[in-house]
Amino acid sequence: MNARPQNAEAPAHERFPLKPGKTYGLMCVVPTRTENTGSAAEKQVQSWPAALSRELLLFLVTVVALGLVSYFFNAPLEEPASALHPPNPAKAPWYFLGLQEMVSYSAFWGGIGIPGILVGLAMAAPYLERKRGGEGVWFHHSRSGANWTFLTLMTTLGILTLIGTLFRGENWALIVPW
Amino acid sequence: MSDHDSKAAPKGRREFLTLLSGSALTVAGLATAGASLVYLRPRVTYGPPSRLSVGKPELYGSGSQVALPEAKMVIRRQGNKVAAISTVCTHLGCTVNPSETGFDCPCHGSTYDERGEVTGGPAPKALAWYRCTLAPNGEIVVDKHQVVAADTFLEIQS
Amino acid sequence: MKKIGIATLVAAVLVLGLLGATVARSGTEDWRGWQTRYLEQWKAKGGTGAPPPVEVKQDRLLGFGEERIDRCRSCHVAVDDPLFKDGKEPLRTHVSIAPHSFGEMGCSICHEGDGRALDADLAHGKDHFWPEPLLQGAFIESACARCHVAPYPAEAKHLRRGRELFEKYACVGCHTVQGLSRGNIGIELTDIGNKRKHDFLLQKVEKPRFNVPLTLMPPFHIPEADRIDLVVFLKSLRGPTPIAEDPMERRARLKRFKNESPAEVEVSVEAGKKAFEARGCISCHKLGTADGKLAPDLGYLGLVRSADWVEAHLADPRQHVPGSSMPTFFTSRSERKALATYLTSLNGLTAPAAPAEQYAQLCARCHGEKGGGDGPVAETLVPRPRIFTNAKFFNWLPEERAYKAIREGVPGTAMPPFGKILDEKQAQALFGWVRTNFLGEQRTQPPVPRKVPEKNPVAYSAESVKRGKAAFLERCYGCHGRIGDGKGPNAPDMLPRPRNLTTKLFFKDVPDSRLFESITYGVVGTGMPPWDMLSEDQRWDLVNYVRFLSTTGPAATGRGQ
Amino acid sequence: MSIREVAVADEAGLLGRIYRSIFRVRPVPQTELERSQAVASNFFFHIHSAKVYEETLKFKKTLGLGLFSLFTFVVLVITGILLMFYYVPAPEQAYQRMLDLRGVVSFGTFLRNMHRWGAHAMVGLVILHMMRVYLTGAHKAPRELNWVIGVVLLLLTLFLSFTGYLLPWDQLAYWAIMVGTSIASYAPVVGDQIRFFLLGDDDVGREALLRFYVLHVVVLPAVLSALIGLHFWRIRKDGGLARPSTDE
Repeated sequence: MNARPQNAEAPAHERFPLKPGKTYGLMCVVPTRTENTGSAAEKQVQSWPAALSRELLLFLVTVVALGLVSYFFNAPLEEPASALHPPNPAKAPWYFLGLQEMVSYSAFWGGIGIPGILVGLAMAAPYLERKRGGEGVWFHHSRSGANWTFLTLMTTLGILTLIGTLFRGENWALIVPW
Repeated sequence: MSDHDSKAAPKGRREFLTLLSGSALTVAGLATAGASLVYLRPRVTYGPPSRLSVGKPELYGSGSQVALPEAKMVIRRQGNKVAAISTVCTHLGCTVNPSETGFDCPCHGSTYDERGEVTGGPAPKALAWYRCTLAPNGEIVVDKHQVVAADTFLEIQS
Repeated sequence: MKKIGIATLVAAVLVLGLLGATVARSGTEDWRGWQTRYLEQWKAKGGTGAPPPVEVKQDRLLGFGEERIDRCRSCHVAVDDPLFKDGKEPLRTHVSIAPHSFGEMGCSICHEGDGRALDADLAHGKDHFWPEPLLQGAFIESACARCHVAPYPAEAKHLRRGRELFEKYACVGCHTVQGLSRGNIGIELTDIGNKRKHDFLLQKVEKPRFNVPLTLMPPFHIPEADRIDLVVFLKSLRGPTPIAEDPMERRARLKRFKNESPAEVEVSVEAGKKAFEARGCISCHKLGTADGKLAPDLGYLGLVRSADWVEAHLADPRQHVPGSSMPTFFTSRSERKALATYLTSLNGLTAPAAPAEQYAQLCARCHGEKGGGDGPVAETLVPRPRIFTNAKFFNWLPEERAYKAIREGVPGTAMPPFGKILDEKQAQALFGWVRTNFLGEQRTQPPVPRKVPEKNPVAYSAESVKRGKAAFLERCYGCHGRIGDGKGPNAPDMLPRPRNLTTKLFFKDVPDSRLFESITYGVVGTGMPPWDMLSEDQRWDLVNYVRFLSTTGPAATGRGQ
Repeated sequence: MSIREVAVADEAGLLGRIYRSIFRVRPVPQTELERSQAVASNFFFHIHSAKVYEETLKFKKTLGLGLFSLFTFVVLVITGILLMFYYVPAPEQAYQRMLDLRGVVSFGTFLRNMHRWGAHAMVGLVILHMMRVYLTGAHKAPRELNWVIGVVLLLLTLFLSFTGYLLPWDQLAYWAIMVGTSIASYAPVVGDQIRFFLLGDDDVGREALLRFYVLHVVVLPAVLSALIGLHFWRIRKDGGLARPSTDE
């Protein structure tokens, strides 16, 4: 590029004269501040290192936590599978015990009906809740109705799972585990 | 991630911290890789063992040569001496057959004499002789990991 | 940023520490220690030759059925090293087991446990979940039968004796073991050794009801040494042996059983006596001084039962008493006749004069010395004997029914007719004695007059039975059981036990009016409550349903006391 | 490549040039430009935008649950691949392989523990993550699709954990799958067909083990990984993590 005195008043095409017969593209990142438009300024930071260092930390925490649990507690291994000796009670994995608990009341509704409705509701949730506002804020006051409905459903499922896991003994009878 | 370069001299506390974490993570990564390799190396195998007992010497009559096809070896007894000779062709690993003159390989026509020395064909070296020892219970133990010179016999008292 | 940096450093150090701890732990396994110790002692004891390397020592065994992997010798390194005769476990020479060899047989085929495990507790099957805990002492012999079929080797003394005891205690009467017996009252035991651990079997043989309160199996009073031998034999029953055998031969061998075609014998008292001894009747019954303490005294059978009755009873005890625990032995008709002849020849009893002695001789065995319904054989009897201390019941029971029961017996139960031993007066005196001695009070009030129709106004029909069944399943099954056999979920807690409603012999003599009465007013002194909240028709439907259950149909209608 | 990079590359020797051909920037980026490039030119970091809103970095905003789920999944993939080296999906062998892992394989117990507890943890973390998203209103427009993908990811996680549950072939596994698949058979009309399809037989057995194994190690992880990629890409396209609108 030829260095020559720049005239600040000159039009853009004269400050950066184009050579005829050559194609130009905008191909490099210029180190400068970017400005947000259309909304008030928000502080942005470089992903590296701000976000990535946090992510690395979370990864290490995950590994350490899983490692510690694995170091001190052994995974269960029961007797070899036998189709002839069902354990009493035979239980599904814990995350299905809420279902199993509901199935013990009504086979169809507990196992298929209610879970299906819940999944359907979950998928439809963002489309049903059309009013804007409250994004990114815990328990935003404008969404307390939705939040309470959601929490109630999750707590119910949690309690059912807890009952199925801890409070069901032989023949699926209610027991006290301690 | 926080990969460090030895050329970047640690300046100030932050760099030192980064360097320290980086080294710890590098060591941890290497140790994990090493441990994975240890994990992947089996401590027991389910094939025929390389160190195996072939029974008491009385099983083998003097002057006899008994083939043990599964163990891929022959046990040869001469008087009070016992030896184990491999029947794996040194060319490409086929199993050789004992013959009148020694051993013949069915795959590419290598031939060996009675001592296992190559007499013809593409085989590059002689058949291996394995170390035989007498276990405390009186059985002969052959260790396939220990190859000994030809004509190395185990003396047995009988 | 600084906080995150420090946290990252801490986490990284923790990861390193965790890795270090894991690696360190994997290097401290038991077997390494034992092998190191072995090598030290081996040198001290003057071992010659090349020392064995420190490694997992695995025996891969293909010769006996499925492939087995045993790593026991990783710790028990010295099993075949004669230098360690006085060593301590696990570094100890195994006693001679020639012609077996460790390399060929492995360890777990005899000792069980988990051959694959390298941790002592897991390897010895101490893990609650492991189905084959280590066999020790006499129990090791049960493994001989994995390969050796009966008759077992002479060295396996406990096993051989266990098999004899299996016949001596008449286990063969109830249980099927392919090739040995064909009883069908108890569960099949052909492969019980694969299903149950030996400590469970030991407990079951000692107290059969420890896990199932209503099982028919009575508690045999077997001395401990016999129990152990018996369990050695039971544990040895693992179905077909793993050794290859001609499939057709095996099938033939397993289908055959010891007394497939029972021998015909001469019908005589002598032959009957011989059969009586051979069949192990004394394991349960009493005769003279021999007493199995589980079943009635046969010393005066000729006075209470006919030869035909005895023969029929031997052919199928449950036609007289449903649910009886008396096994059906596979005998020939002539052997049954001989037994009946012998047993009915036992009639040399003359009734003692005093009621107290009569009671001691005739009643105490079932009803108990103190009338508590807990005589030595009471547990085995179905239904259980009456409890004489139950004042409420006996103050309500009409005296005539008691006298009748003594003289004529109670059909469908173990109560025999004592009519040939006690005359009417003696029976009355006996019951009077029972009343004064056990009830502790005289009959205070006469039975309250009750309004009970003579005839069932609801005709016995499919619809009525169906309605009765619906009411039954709603109200009665908790005690009487879903099929009316008296084994409902509440039954184990009740004394007297709920009535078995399927007993034809008992119910054919019970009139509808008595059934109706029991339903309406309950039975005092028992768990049966009054069901007067049911409509009268519903009660009659229930009566009809009981008729249906006991297969007595409408036949007994109208026949009264 | 910026001018400075070219200059650095030219200065370096052959090794330096090989290094520069792989890593475009200096090990520890010094300027904002280099930081942007560190993210934009790295294959693994490319999922990020070069800059993020500082507000969304706060731990209490997200509790890190999405990332915890992801990292647990990463741990599960790694331990799972290692475990595959010793596993045989056949009824006669599966359980014995478990015994071998416990007994004779170096670190076998530890890896199996990690995989097992990791699987439980992931189910829990994904559920918690979902709760976090809902309770902070992060599922609302324009992030509706990403929420739906998230629900699918939750179902996949459950199914992935469920298929893995059978593989040890012990009593716990066998009967849990028996019960779990029986729940599926309550679906009207097609219920029994679904169960038959899933188990490859009328009951849990050899075929079920093989099917669950293939689902567990190939099909489901592949689908899950693809959807995780989509999930992350959508985060960026939907304008980063949810934060209070500055228009208000």
